[in-house]
Amino acid sequence: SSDSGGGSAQPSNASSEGNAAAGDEVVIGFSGPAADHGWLGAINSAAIAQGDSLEDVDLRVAEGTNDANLQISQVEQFINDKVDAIVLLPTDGAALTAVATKAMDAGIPVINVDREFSSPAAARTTILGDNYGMGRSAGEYICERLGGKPDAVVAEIPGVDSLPLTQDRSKGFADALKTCGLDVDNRVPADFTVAGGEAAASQLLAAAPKIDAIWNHDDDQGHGVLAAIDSAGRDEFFMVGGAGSKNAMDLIKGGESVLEATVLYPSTQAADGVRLARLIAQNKAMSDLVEVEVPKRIVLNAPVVTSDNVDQYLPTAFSS
Amino acid sequence: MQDENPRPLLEVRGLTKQFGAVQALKGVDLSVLPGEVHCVMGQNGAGKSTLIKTLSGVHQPDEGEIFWEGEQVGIPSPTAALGLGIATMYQELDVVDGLSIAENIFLGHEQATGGVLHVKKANAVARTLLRRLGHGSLSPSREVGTLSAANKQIVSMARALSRDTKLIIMDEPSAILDAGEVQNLFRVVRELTSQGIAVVYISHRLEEIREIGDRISVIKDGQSTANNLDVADTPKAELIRRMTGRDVANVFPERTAIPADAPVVLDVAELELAGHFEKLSFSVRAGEILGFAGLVGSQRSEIVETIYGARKATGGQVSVKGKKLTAGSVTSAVDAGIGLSPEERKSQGLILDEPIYKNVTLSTFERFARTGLLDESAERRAAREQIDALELRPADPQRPARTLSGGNQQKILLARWLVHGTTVLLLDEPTRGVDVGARAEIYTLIRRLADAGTAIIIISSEIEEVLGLSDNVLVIDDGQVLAQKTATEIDEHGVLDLVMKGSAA
Amino acid sequence: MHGPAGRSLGLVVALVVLVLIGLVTSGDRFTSSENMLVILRHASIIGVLSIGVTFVITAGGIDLSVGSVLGLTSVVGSLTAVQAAASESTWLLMVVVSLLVGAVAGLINGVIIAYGNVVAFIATLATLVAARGLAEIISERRTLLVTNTGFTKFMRADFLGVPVLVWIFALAAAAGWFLLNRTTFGRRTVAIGGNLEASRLAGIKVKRHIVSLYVLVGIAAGVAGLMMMGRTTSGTSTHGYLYELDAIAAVVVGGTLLVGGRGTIMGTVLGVLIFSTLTNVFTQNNMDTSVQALAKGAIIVLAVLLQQRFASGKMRRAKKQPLKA
Amino acid sequence: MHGPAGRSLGLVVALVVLVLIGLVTSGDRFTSSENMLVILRHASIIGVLSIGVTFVITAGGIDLSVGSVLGLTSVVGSLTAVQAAASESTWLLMVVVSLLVGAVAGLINGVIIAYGNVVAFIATLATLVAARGLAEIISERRTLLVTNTGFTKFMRADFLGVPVLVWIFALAAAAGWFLLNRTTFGRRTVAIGGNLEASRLAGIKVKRHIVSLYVLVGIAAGVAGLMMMGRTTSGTSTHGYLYELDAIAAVVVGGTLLVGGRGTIMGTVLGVLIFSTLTNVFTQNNMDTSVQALAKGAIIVLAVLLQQRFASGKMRRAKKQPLKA
Ligand SMILES: Nc1ncnc2c1ncn2[C@@H]1O[C@H](COP(=O)(O)OP(=O)(O)OP(=O)(O)O)[C@@H](O)[C@H]1O
Ligand SMILES: Nc1ncnc2c1ncn2[C@@H]1O[C@H](COP(=O)(O)OP(=O)(O)OP(=O)(O)O)[C@@H](O)[C@H]1O
Ligand SMILES: [Mg+2]
Ligand SMILES: [Mg+2]
Repeated sequence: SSDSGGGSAQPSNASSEGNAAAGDEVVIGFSGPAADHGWLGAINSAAIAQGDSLEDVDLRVAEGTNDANLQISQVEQFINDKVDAIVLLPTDGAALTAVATKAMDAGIPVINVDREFSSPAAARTTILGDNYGMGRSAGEYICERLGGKPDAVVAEIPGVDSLPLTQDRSKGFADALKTCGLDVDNRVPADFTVAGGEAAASQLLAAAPKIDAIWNHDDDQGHGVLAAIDSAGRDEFFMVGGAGSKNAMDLIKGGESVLEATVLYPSTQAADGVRLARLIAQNKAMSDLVEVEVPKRIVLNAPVVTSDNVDQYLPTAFSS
Repeated sequence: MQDENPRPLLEVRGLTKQFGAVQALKGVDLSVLPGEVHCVMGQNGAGKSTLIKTLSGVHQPDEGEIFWEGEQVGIPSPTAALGLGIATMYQELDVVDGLSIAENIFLGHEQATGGVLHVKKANAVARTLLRRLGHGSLSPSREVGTLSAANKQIVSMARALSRDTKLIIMDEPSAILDAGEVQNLFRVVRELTSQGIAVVYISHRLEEIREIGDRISVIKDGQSTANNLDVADTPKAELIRRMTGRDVANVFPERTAIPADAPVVLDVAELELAGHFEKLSFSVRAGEILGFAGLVGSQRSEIVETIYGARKATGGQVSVKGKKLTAGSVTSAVDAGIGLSPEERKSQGLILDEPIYKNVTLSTFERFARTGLLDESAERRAAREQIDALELRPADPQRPARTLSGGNQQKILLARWLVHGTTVLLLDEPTRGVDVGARAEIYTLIRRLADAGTAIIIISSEIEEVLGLSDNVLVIDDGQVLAQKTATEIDEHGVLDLVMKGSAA
Repeated sequence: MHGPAGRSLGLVVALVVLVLIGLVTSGDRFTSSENMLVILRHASIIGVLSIGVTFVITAGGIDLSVGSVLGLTSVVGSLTAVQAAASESTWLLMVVVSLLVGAVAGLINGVIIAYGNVVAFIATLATLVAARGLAEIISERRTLLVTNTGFTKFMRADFLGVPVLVWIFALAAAAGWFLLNRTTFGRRTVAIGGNLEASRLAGIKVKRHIVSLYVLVGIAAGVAGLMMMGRTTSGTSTHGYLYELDAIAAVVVGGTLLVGGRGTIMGTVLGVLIFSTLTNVFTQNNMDTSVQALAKGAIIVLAVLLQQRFASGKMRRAKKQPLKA
Repeated sequence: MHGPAGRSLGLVVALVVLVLIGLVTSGDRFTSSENMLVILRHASIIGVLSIGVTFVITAGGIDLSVGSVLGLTSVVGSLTAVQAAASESTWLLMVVVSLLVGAVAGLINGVIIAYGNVVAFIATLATLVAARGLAEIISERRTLLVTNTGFTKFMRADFLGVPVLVWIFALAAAAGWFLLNRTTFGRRTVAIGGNLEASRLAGIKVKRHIVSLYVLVGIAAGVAGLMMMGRTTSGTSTHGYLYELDAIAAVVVGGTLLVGGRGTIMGTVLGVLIFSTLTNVFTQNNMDTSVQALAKGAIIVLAVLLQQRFASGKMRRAKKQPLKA
């Protein structure tokens, strides 16, 4: 079923102007998790904005949900409605694999965003942030800064602990730290929300009287983390963020904050997914590649943003 | 009872039971013979209900022995009691409102095979039982929540009958029944005893004991003071003395003539409650006691509840001293000076887990308060005054209402309006479950209130009480006033004749 | 049956109105049989859960743990070891294991509530938290794939054109209705909810009955867990997250009294369908999630008001206890 | 006071045990005054919410919307327009606005419940959903930053070495205790929860009182929203997510009866502190979240059992209504 989504005709690898030019009107269904924190809110907003900006796209947005059962029925609805493509950021990749496969079998290309399906046959294209890589980048940055201090105290504030993406991030982080002989001394999970970040950080600071570095997985919860740090009056450490919100980058640029760096995790994945869906549905390809078709898998880079390069990333940062 | 010395069905020796600091039973003996009606008597709080609850497995006695058909037994649960053949009609209604009459009757021993109900069969058997109780017109599928308290009592009775029993315990079954219903009950009791089934019968109405009882045991303050007295040989005065330790003249207080110029305080004009009664008009003057006589289900409760605003009148007008009340507003009634002591003390009257004094001041705590701040010591003082006046036992304002005996709970409701001080007092069954001694006190008190200028309406299922206490009587049937008389003009038979004619018409 | 049916009338009206809105706004797309099956399939899992919950609520209890017990049963049912054993024997082994896990969770709830005298709200809240933690530990927070094709084939199959999941829902509803209305078990459930003390005095073994009620709802959670495994071909601790609220909402909107003493399976089914249809109509109309939330709140209140208007016979009594949650 | 104090004894014991565990496992780090303040600060927001919730539960009601009303008040309070107006006048404007939003939300709940006769569970569930949606719409799902320094300075300040947030909690507890135990308002609340019909027949204006109770808890949510804005220097629709469950759990673990008629502010405060200390002890020991969840479930049940053992005078009654949620 690998080519079922792509159509049989050869895609036209038109110029980028050609891709931008309005084509046949296509209906794209989008379903994602509940926008219960800043990054996901940004993901949603960006996808909707993208849909609005493309004249030939009619974007159907289903209610954001964290319930696999509901999301499955949304995809089923899209299949019934015979949309031209589906952009899916699953609540749980494995749980949505079956229904995504069903869509593919029905000839509707599925663009899998961020959380990967358990079967490659379930998506025409997968566009992912690199969660493991994100953890690695954060760990490598901290190694670089603390490499000479084997007894340095490193703390970690992950997001929702039960999500596989959190596990991947933490694993990447631990692996990178290992290379320079460090490990995570304190780990207090939050929940991606500002309030959760604040609560977790104030507990963490009380539990660890001296810290050298903190990696906080998410800049939105990071706002709360920083509020807690401010309350506690602590500044003996530096902090690395995650995701890359505009607030975070402003602080990095300002240089006054303990927040020294943040690891990018693009909030435009779903918007990219919408663009890719349109191309695929209209049987176009990616103009800037030699390849004649949209690739099967795109893994986005997880660069570290510091005061040195922040200006480069500020324009695309999401304001949480 | 042909046998000279028949073996007792149930024999109880030296039963004691303590609740926290309260010693409810201090050594009670009881011996019940097959086929007899054994009456248990005692004042409010004497321990009658506690005794029967230890026999039906609700409470576990601290000490003492129970013999059933000659063998010593323990009764660890209601299931065990039912298993022995002891069925109980409890003093507090024990029906489930959300279930039908038939479902209530067969609760716990449903008509079923393999767990699957036989609805039709249950209804048929229930109908037979109801007919036996003289209530063939009640539909077995009717929801019990829609029944009056009296009819719920019938359901409870039918439930006891539906069991295969050797002993039926009835804890004040007649308290909410009218004269006709009581006769019905007695008929059934006689039927049971003729089949060799024993009945333990508790009541505060001495005439009933005379009529139905074979033997009497008396409890005072948790102790047996007399056992197995023969009803026929024991004069009423002696019974009262054994129960109370003193002589009580069970007479109604002297009526004092209502002054000719006494103003009308409560005026009811063409009052209507759709589906219950229509165009009802009467008035009560200051110092007058107006009695509502009638049978159960005659809508007397609905009438006073509508006057009080607890039900929203669909027509007509109630005024107090010329001031018109807002229909359906209890607050407006209370502000105008009306008080209601409701029919069902548990569901409508008391906050069971709160102490006595808070129940007494439920409608007056705002008055004791200053700028919203409670004055609990003043509340307690006021409550204590009424506790003393009404001989409420235990005389401890802090005791939760739940732990009081039924009769004493009833006194709390009276105390509430005594503290409040009303110009119009509506009393729906004010002596339900109250013992002889306290009854006399309450009668005196009601009369004293009237003498002080309060207008009073009283409902009682005992016609004798209505007639004895009131100045004027309304004979009511099916929401209609059949007759308005001065109390001395009519007697119990007169009322019953009127009602029978009324319902025949 | 006239009483409950009368009470359900308001819900039927609410559902019909919703369907009409769907019809007007989305036309054939909404009424197509495929779309109806989408609604039903979506409703089926919460539906089975809600039928179980109807029983405990009718008995005056509550179960907040159903959602996380669902997650736990799905995790245990799709463990590698279990699936391996299942592939050596039969996939019914997975069914047995999941139901057993649900039953044990229910047993624990029931014993804590009936014999430990812990209020149901707190006891099942504790189980909610603990079961989620246990599921995470067992699954190592990974999503376990259900690879047993016998199982997935069955659960994802159609029978007479109707998905097996929907059949399970229908069977559960029919069985629940029968159990509640036609058996001594059901009578006693209503009685305990209506007047626990009177039930005890009538000789009902109240504690034992309460335990069996929680076991029943635990088994319902196990069934729902299996359905979820079938639908998502996965087992994870996040399955069933916050389903307890959806289930309770459906039950109470359906007309079962939260204080106990009256329960209606028909009402529960209608309640579940209303919520499921609502979501479907929203998606059909491409409505903004936040606006959806706002509208949903208003519709819940309206549905209940409508239901009350139709159950007018019961209105007076309801009026007297507006606060009793 | 002997009754409630007796009942609270079990909770005090539970708290002491927890502190001992903290002491043994983490030593001085746990008992340091900073750590104690961390526990208290953490407790303060849920604490204020729980005190409000104690009142509605005591009256036999429930409020599921407090968490999302908290979120809504925080969003409205930190709107750019409000902050701009506040910076032109005084930051107290933000306070007034947030409290007003909370009060209005409570008023809506109260009116729907008392005059619409919708059960509190459903009415406030609807508000939960709707308020969250409204907050998302107003905030456009963004986290709004609180930039008014007057406000943040005040909220984040210490007074006599104790954070302002903790002072607010303490004041709310004292005021709540006084209101519940020493005023006619409190008496009415307990009476209505104990027996609504009897209260009505005694002449208490039941409906009006119910409305005022929900307004009260709405205002408490407003105060909690302001505290949250101070603590996180932000307002967002996600603030307060699922706090309703935490608040209800604290209230019920504290000994307030979920069926109404008995409420204890002291118990609620202890309940909140137990949960807050528990989290702290877990973190001090760097415990895995899943294991935490498992332990938390067990500890909730143990705390309640302990409380019951100490409230032995009340045990019989509790026994009779194990199911009544
Ligand atoms: N559960 C309880 N807890 C505490 N005290 C109780 C409890 N039940 C009964 N009592 C006390 O035991 C005593 C006996 O009460 P009981 O109900 O047996 O009286 P009674 O003889 O049935 O009175 P009445 O004629 O008023 O029904 C009373 O003082 C009562 O307050
Ligand atoms: N015609 C009737 N048909 C069926 N049920 C009736 C009828 N009349 C009355 N009832 C039942 O009786 C109740 C009314 O009885 P009500 O309480 O008014 O009688 P009452 O005269 O006040 O009796 P009591 O002396 O017990 O207070 C109603 O709620 C209803 O359940
Ligand atoms: Mg008694
Ligand atoms: Mg009556």
